[in-house]
Amino acid sequence: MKKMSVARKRTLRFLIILGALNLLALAKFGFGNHSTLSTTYGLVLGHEWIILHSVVVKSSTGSTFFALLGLLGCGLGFLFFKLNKTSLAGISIASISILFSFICWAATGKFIPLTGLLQGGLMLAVPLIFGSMSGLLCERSGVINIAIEGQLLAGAFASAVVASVTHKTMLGLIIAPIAGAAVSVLLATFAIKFGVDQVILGFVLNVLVYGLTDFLYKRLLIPYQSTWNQAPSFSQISIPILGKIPIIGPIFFDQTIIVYLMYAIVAAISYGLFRTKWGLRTRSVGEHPEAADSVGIDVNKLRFRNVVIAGLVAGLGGAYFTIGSVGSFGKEMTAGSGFIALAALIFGKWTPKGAILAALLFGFADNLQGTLSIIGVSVPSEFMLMVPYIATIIAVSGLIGRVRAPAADGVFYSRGESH
Amino acid sequence: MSLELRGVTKTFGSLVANDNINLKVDDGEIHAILGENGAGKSTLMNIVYGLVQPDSGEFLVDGNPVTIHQPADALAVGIGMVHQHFMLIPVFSVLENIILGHEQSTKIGSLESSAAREKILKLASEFGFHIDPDAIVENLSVGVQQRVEILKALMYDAKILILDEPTAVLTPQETDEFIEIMKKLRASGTAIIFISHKLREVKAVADKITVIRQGKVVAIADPKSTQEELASLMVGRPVNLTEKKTIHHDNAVVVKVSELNIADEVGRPLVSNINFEIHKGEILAIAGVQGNGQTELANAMVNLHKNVHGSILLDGQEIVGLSVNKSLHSGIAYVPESRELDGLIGKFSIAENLILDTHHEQPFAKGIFMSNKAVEEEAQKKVVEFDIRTQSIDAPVSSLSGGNKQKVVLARELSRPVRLVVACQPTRGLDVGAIEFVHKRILEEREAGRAVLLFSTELDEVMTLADRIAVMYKGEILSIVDASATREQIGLLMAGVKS
Amino acid sequence: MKKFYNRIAETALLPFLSVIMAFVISGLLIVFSDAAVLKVIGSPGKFIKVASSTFMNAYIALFQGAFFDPHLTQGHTLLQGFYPLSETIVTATPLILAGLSVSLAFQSGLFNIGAQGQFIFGAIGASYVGFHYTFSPVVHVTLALLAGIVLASLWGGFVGLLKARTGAHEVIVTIMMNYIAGFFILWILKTKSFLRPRRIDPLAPNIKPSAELPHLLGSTMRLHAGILIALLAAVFVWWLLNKTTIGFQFRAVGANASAAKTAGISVGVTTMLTMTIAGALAGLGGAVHVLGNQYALTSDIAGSFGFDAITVALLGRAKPRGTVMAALLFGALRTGGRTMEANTSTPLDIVLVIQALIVLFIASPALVRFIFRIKNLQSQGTLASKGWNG
Amino acid sequence: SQAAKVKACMVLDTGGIDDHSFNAGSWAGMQSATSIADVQYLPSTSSADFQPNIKKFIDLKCQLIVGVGFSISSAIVAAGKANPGVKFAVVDDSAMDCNADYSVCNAVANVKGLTFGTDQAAFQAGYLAAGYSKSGIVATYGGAPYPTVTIFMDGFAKGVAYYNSAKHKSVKVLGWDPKNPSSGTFVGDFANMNKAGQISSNFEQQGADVIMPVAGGLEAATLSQSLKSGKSVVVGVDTDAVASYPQYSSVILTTVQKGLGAAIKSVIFDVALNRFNNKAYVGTLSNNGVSIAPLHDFASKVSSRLQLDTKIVGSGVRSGKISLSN
Ligand SMILES: Nc1ncnc2c1ncn2[C@@H]1O[C@H](COP(=O)(O)OP(=O)(O)OP(=O)(O)O)[C@@H](O)[C@H]1O
Ligand SMILES: Nc1ncnc2c1ncn2[C@@H]1O[C@H](COP(=O)(O)OP(=O)(O)OP(=O)(O)O)[C@@H](O)[C@H]1O
Ligand SMILES: [Mg+2]
Ligand SMILES: [Mg+2]
Repeated sequence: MKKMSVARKRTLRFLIILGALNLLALAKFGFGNHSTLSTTYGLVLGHEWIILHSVVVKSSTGSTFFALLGLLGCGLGFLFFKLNKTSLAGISIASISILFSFICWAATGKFIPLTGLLQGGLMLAVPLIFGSMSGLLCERSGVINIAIEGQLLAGAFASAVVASVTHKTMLGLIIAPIAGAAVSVLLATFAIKFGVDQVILGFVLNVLVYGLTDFLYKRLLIPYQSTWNQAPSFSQISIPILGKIPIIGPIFFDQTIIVYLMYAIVAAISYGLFRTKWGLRTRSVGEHPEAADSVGIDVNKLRFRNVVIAGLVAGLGGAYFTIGSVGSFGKEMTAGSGFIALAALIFGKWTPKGAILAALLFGFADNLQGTLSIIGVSVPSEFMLMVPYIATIIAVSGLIGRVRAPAADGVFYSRGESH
Repeated sequence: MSLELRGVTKTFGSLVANDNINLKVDDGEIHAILGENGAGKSTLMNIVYGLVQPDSGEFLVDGNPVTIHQPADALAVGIGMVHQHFMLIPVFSVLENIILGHEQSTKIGSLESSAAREKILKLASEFGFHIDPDAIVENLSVGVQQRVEILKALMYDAKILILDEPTAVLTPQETDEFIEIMKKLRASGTAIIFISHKLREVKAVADKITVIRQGKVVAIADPKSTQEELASLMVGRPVNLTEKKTIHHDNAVVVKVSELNIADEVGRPLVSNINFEIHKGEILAIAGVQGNGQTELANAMVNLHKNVHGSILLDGQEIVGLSVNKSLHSGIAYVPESRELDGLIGKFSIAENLILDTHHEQPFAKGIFMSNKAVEEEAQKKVVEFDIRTQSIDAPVSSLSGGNKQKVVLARELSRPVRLVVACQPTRGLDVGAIEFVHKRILEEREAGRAVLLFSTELDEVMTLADRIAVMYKGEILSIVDASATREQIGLLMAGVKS
Repeated sequence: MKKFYNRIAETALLPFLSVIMAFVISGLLIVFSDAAVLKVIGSPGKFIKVASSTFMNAYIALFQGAFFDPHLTQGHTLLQGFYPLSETIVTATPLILAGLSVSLAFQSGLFNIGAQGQFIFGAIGASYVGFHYTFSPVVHVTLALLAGIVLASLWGGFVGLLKARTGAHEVIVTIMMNYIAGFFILWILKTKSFLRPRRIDPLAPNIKPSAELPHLLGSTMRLHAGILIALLAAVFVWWLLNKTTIGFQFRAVGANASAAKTAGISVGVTTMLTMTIAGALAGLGGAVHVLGNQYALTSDIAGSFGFDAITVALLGRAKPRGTVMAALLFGALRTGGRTMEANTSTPLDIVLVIQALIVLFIASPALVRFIFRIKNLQSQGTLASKGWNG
Repeated sequence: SQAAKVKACMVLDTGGIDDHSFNAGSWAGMQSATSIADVQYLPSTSSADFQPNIKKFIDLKCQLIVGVGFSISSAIVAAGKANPGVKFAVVDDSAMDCNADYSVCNAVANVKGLTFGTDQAAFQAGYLAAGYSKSGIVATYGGAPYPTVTIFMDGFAKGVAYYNSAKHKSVKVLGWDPKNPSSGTFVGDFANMNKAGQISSNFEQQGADVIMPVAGGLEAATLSQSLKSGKSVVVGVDTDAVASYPQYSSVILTTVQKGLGAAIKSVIFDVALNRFNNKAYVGTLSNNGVSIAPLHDFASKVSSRLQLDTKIVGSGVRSGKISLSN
């Protein structure tokens, strides 16, 4: 007990808090819940094969069950903690249980479309995932990317304009990555060639893209809306068989082409970064550029290329806002997604898996907030809207604490000038 | 293969790092380059390896001119290099570090490393290394890391191997093994350029010695010359290699460390069960190969480390758990391992650096108001007292040379009332003159009745200064021996062998 | 004397060239997105005429709108012609304060993206004390300002506390806190204590006249005492950073946290204090904005001041004087942009482009050097932030 | 030839000219008067821009200055008092000049307030929606919880309630409960299309088949979602959605129209013809200041019985027989 490290203390503290919360949930949502009504969880969303249409649980029974499950999770976590193993599984069970215990209580007599809740979370996470993948590619190569927001916005703008003018969504899909890459070229040129501080640079590039799109939007897109800003958009394609799998199908396999592209990109990056020559080299220039240079890797060329690829990815993500959903462009429509994506990347400790999970977590929190407000939870709407942001702060400060970025992230490399 | 350099010149601003250097290394020769810190040895080698562009000069390999603009060019003509500062990626495995830059891919684009793995194991056994290709480099001791560096250079059949201070982090025994490896390589026809400060080693292995001073080749020396001769060639004046010391016997215990344990963020032990005492007027040196817990122990002495358990009594008072500021002010002078990273604020002026620790006290501050005058007066005084060579006390500290930077740190740390001096690698990277100065100051503190805890990886320094020597290995003190112990005894302890 | 001028010329050259380049590039954008210009793009003669007049008109309007407009002197005193300048300063005032907040944090090695949220809390505090209580003028203004400062410094200090205690990176936390502050003001404006009697619009009552900051040039100009507060704050920040132990610690931690820690400076305490004072400065910005000319709290009271403040601080290289100058420049661009839009229908969003380009060019002297082939172009040392590991 | 044109200028609220809401609607009104007026607008990035924008227009010698939104009201009132020679109007506020504690408020001679009882039209739309809904569930959401937004949601929900009591049905409203006005479903801003689309989809999953978004341009997200899913139809707000989004006409049930354009146009004409008055204008169903739009594509899909009932409800509100106050 006495010789406990900071990280272990944090884990223990977290377990204790979770335990207390689950006890509270048990008391308030479980035993304190005298409602005789039930909560219905809908499992069917679209045209998937139906095994079970919905699950109906008595509100108090559900809450009690989940609170107990949560306590079990805490116990499990504590057991593993004592055995000096990771308590992550226990913590996850406990956290999710609290949530469900709460939902059972809050949604007394209401309907929770479980599949839809998850699918919506994914949909809200899509641009965040694209954005965080862009950040990942840059930062793993040693270039800080604060300009994700700008890359997304540029992609959204360009795809809407091109798809409007040509009436072809495909052309919009092609131009979006190029627009994102254009922002990247600026980022790469100034950061890698001229050694400008990358945090400042990224921030300024966002301002630049905001300014450019606002300006052109007002000057061209509003006055000549029918030609410049009335883009067609993609519709969902259900993948045969896969799309029919209950729960999974509608969540993952009834999406637009942009989402399918996202799966491919995520897979390619996760694989490429850790299994290929390119990935090994990319990580090496992000960790220790001198070492990479000393074995004959052209550090700055690789960085430049990766930053541009990152722009392509984020640009494509930008298309999700326009031709991926409504078609037309709206002023500053990315609404800060790039910054949330950045937070997801950091929260995910610069790993593809972590970043995606963080993005999904945010998307889920955001959508849960929406769903709860629809079924009518009597919390002022403003506070409900804060939920995803508060959740992020709690997660960042309670769970992960100090982070370790790639060692050379943000460090300008010029041969012979360092050390 | 032979390598010849002609007229290599390199300047950094007004500093001439290499001045028209000519050098010829023959087939199967071990060519040592000797020179004090900052003489320009690494710069020259980095130029050969393509990491630094020379202002002028040409290279000939086997008599044919070659152009080297980047490391890839050097690798292509068969030049391999083990760098003074590790060129290993800490978070990569040994295998990943070795194949980096020479990767093979399968048809589907994934890394193919089985051939490399085999070759690593074969080479390692050939030279008697024990290396796990899948170990993560940051978890390896520096000695093993050094081997990885060497393997990296050997993997791709370097014909000319540059070794820039490869023995700096090795134990004496490891160094001996390493010398054997060099000899084996020589026998197989590899030309080696060997850089070292350590005259013993150079004498033991070199076929030819080139001495560089202030960027110029000042002599081609015979390996049979005496150490004193070589040293004075390096420095340009006669030097006295050993300090005098007078033995003190005073029984009062100043510091008593008992059952000290230090853990990292996730609770893994870094340092365990440390017990020692230091008396008034005594120097206890902590020797050991870098990375065996010395840094953590040193940090713990002033509460810079968080997860510390146990007791440190300073004149009977417990200091574990105090703030850093309180620890320093309870009478500890602390010279950190890295003066650039932890000792000084490069952007700050010399004057400001001299009061980092006392800026909030009289006479430098009244309340929150700082007094520029007092700060300047203090700086003027210290610059004279410690012979800090600078044009102005307002110059940023980053503009000073290494030795003068260290003097600033010393001047600051010794300006408080001191009972214990904790000095970590106080002469690392300093030249002979600066080393003399630092040693003199440390001995003066001892004369004045202070306890000194000296951390050093330089065995020579430890042997010269210490009254007693504690050797650390894997976070523990293996043994505390008398100053009369032999190099061999200490060397064995450093390698973890408890007699 | 000659030397002095030379030095000024040298140090001013980079900013000057950067501004010129930013204006030229934005000018091209204005020209080539103009319908009238695009119409005549086929005939070079006409094109040049139309294009150059579009270009000139836009920038003349920008200048008139920012500094001096001769039309305004007609039938009035010459002073009225400087009305735009007064507006420029009014716009710059909250920007200076919020910019100082970001600059101060920068000096201490923190990237404070949270000026927006801190600004909001400053405005809330000042507004509440301003409309809810009655005091004699000087007291009232002081208390209202203080209320804003206190609320905002708590809001900002919380970020410092989180960073010091848990290591949560301030960039993420401040981004999230901005959203939260935005929703919070929306909520509080609907509470009884902030609604105007018998109204439901999210609009707080006007502050009492006793809480208003006095106007400096009579009632025809909106120039108010806030600029004096802002300039004082700039002097304060300079003094704090350079003349006090606290500022010494801030700079030490900012320049090399690890060395500062080794010398006994508590990085955690410094971080908390920095964010608290940074919060106070941005909050003062919000308070001055409310008490100076807004009088009533609205949900968008902060506009984009908190974000512009970051650009301002970057342009001012996180130095108090630089921040003041940068804020005045941005104030001029914003104010002039209005006249540009009104007179020539050039969307004032182009101002954002100009701002971004200026910062970009100043941050990369190498590029400017390369373009203008000037070898010894002086750069005042570019600002360097700390990456994620800092 | 005609006499010189009136110079009419408009200061926008922070939503911008493209908000598909009151800014756009007011500006459309300005543009419809170009036969007699030279019109111009200035955008505002925050409330800090209101005063200087108004001043700019005074300097440019505008004869009529229109401010959009309740938050510009006090700035317009102050300008009005300082510039008696210029005419002013405010959209969405009664533009009264109040004393310090807001106990006494008076109109200013040269300032006209234009307000709209949008809840009346929304009431009618709520009734229509409730009658049209097959699932018995309808929904509404807002961009942010501003009163100008929630008044639509409120009227809509009350219209549904009226339908329920009149027809003994129990159609549910999601997203807004007049009895609990502090909560409700909101996007959080007027820019996040992604979230707006998701909210619409969530409504559909809850079974809603009529959705009324009160979120400016985010309406497009709901329209797009409805068109793709085929599960719901949309009630637009402000200006006839069929005109703004012809491509989505197949899912636009109707629109709760706010007659901003007409009101502003008439103020411009008043100024041109020298008959400006400061009498507060309140758009109601009676004076056609608010209304529900024609059913367009849905004229044939909505039973004539319901169409008739909806009209009757409208006249009930108009005549005061049906009260919205509770
Ligand atoms: N990139 C650089 N920029 C400026 N000066 C440099 C640079 N690299 C080296 N120097 C300077 O050149 C000189 C020679 O340095 P070099 O590293 O070659 O010395 P060395 O002989 O290898 O010393 P050591 O024994 O400490 O390794 C030193 O004064 C050093 O400070
Ligand atoms: N990276 C660098 N950039 C610019 N100048 C440098 C750099 N490194 C060293 N110098 C300059 O080179 C000179 C020599 O530095 P160096 O640290 O090598 O000194 P030194 O010869 O080792 O002296 P000392 O004996 O004091 O250690 C100093 O004046 C220093 O300012
Ligand atoms: Mg040196
Ligand atoms: Mg060297």
